[in-house]
Amino acid sequence: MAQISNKPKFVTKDEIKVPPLKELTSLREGIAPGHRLCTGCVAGTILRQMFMAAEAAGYTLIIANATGCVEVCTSIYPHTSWKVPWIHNAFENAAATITGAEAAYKALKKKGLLPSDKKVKFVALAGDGGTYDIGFQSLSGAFERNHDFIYVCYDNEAYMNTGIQRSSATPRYASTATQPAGKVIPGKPQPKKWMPEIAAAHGIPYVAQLAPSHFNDFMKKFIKALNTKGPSYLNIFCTCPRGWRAKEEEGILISKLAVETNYWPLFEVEEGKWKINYKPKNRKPVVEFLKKQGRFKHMFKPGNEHLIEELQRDVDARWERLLKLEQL
Amino acid sequence: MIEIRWHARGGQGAVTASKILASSAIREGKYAQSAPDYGAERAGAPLRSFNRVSEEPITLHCLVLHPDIVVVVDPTLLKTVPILEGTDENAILVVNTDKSPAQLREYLGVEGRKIYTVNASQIAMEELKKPLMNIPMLGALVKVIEDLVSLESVEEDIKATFGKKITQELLNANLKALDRAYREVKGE
Amino acid sequence: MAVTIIKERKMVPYSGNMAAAEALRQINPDVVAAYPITPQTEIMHFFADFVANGLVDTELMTVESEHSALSAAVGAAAAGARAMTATAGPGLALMWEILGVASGMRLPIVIAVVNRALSAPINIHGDHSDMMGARDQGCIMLFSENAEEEYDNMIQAIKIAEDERVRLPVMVGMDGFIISHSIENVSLLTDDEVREFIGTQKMMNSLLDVDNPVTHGAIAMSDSYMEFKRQQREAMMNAYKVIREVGEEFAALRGRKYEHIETYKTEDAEYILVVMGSTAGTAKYVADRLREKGEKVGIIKVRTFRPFPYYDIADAIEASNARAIGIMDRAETFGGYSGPLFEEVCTALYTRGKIYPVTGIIYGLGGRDCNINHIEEAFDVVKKKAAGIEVPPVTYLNLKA
Amino acid sequence: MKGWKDLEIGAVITNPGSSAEYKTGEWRAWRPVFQRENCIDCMICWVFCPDSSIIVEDKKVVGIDYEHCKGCGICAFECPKSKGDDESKKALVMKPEYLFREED
Repeated sequence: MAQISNKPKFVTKDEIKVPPLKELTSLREGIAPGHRLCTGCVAGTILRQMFMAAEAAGYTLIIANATGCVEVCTSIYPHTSWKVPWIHNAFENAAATITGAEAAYKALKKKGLLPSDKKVKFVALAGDGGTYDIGFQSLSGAFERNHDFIYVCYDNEAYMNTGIQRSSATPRYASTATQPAGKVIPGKPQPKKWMPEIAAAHGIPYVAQLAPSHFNDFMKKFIKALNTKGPSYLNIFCTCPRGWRAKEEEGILISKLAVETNYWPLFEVEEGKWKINYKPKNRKPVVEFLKKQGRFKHMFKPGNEHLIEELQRDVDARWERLLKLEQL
Repeated sequence: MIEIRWHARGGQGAVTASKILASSAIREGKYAQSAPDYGAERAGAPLRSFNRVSEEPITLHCLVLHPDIVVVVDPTLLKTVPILEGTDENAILVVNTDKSPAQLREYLGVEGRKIYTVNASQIAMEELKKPLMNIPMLGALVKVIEDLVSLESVEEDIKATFGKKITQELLNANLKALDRAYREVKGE
Repeated sequence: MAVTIIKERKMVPYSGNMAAAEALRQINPDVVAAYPITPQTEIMHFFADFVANGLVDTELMTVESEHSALSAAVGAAAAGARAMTATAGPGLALMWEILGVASGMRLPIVIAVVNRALSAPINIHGDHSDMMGARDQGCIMLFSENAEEEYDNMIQAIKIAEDERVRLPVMVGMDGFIISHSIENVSLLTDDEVREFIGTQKMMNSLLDVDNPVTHGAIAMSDSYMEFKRQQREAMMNAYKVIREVGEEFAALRGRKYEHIETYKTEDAEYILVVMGSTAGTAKYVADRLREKGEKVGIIKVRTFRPFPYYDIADAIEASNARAIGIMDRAETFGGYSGPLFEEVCTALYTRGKIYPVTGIIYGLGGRDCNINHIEEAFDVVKKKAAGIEVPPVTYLNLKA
Repeated sequence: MKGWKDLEIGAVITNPGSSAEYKTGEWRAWRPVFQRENCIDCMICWVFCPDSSIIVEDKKVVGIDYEHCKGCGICAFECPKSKGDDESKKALVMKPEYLFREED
């Protein structure tokens, strides 16, 4: 009889130790330079940290990349930046594509036709547009089917590849090309979609929110996802200097501020159990995060103080909810 | 080639009976088709299903327009759907009714054509305890048209089709209903 | 349908859907990803039974949309697996974007298409609008006349798709309900025969080969995009040869040859109908009847729509005594002259430098019956055209006036 | 670029990491200048560099890959030894690229 039980299972709860940075420098880089990501694009950093974790844990990643900045910038024929197997299919189907490859892995393994016996992990990689919006259905289906893969969303909070249009990941009042701050409407009226909780609601074994500024936490979570059997969802903060109108050198600083202001809390959900990984002792006001970015510039005009207050309330409400979730 | 048109209501099993007929004929080395006229297959809605049986390969892929045989599974359809449509004087009607062939001829005002009747509803209720008149009607049809398929082939096919899906008891009841209609069908 | 293995050849009463499912079982693909849509659903019901009973090794992915079904098949095929899917009408329309991805990435995915009309109005019945709408997406397209051809075409499709000269997705179409849901005689090959015929896939550029990592689906700028399209054209031209070779190889096994077109009594025919799918059978029947009355009529059935067999069609017509030709489309090209088949047949003739009186005939949309009378009507139109009597550019058969 | 008959079918790329042949260093407006004597090899610059352009050998930072460094300045900005105004004490200093290009 073939396997019956398909229940998601998180296989390891062992304390994960990320080797010190110096040790990591001797490992293979998974992505080559020469990619065309913008100067200061933190997606490049995210990819490198992903591979550092994978190499440290002994996994080779097999990646399906949704259409987006990373996809476009890393695979311009005849060059590829990828040193691992990689596929781009379309915008909205990274999850379906990678789970097809994962199903192929299972089938070919059964038939003894696998070309390599190395430890592999399947990864769907997409921006917020490919995750929160157009790829949402494919992502949800793949989670429900319980494939063994990691879904990585590098969330730069808008459609940057196509010219900074709003997505459902764009925060309230950010100015984008399709919801610009004008005289009547002050940027995006709606708050950011709360994707991690939606992912967690699928009952998948592991969900986490990461920021590249907190690289130790980042790599620890990535290794956890690697060791998880079943689907994981990783929501990663990704500064976009161009789209956010931020300084190229401040990408990591903004990532730190996002965490320190509770704009981007670091948490994880292990088999349904929520845990905040970092609670800032002296939480900074969100204005510290906003003022570094041109997309929020209009909020600082006299008379717009209430916009900042409202965004602060969004951030506080999210934090309160996280604290409650942690108590569950 | 013999062409057959079934008239029934959704849920009475006419599509299945039509499939069993084709299947039995193919089992005997003949060529056959069974094509339901899908679209109105909701329970209770009038539906049609078609059969072709031949000693030669059949290439036709269209509705049966001029049936040699019309099978009416549900007596309430006699006056609500054009059961005689496309039939000529030589056509054969096999009808589920408590009427005799002569009574039915008068009731329908039909001239020509051979009429056979069987009380399939009664047989179904007695044997199957449900108004599933498909199998009895198949039994009657097999009797009426001698060269179509043998009763044994149909029995074999019913066993193959239903065998694993229903209880032995119900299978036996179906076979009995088939056999009773085979014996009880009457012609003019 | 019985869940069993086939050790001896036999004749079975199968619907088109059963035949497709049986072919799938014998092929034993690595990955099948599908989403339910009428009238394709049954294929997956039957196949799921095979999976549930351990008759295949397949990973069956019951995905959340046709878009994901084909996307997953792309992932699986790029991983080196034999990947297949099945769909119909609107489902194929939802796959549309990925059809071009699959063909552009040169992935040998086989897609069983139960041909269904497109909305609106919504209609679940058979016509060719779905595959015709997808005809420029770079997939090979075969149409089946009956359940047995569906079975035979599915088996050949694997071999055609995987041929190194081709490496393209193949769609195998059958008319919704008319074939998919009708029981007919189907002669089955044994499991061993099918498996030996298709052989084991040769993996190319597998995503699972981590020692030789490849990048699939790169972005090609205007400095190379056109070259890849030219390659696809070449692959289609190769497919023309490969389909013929596979058809000949299949003939050795099956005893029946499959060619791009099938001519029926065209040698001395003065009036010819060109037709695809299940109606070809009805047309042959009518041709026989009219021949009995002394009328010189013939039928050309098109089996391969992509790559389109221009030479075969021009040859067949040239070899006949055709005075006029009616080209029957079970799909519209609104705003075009007639249907897609019409355009292709005209191209075949024009490029041969042959001008015949031709007339467009549109029939069977949304499952509208096309019976003996309608084929006769179509021949009448062709005869009029031959006689120089004016007929409309396009005749709609069996249309309520 | 090759002609259509010679390209890999389906635009598959079989030389992993080949983008390194593309020199994004051309884009640079600002150049990180590495001053080894002030470096403590904490690897902060290395872990944050989006372009894999911090060259590390035997766990020591040895320089910058100017062929690929786009000059974003994250390395110098994050470097714990490059705060303040005294350039001579910094491990990484951002300088306008034209200063170096003119020398070429």
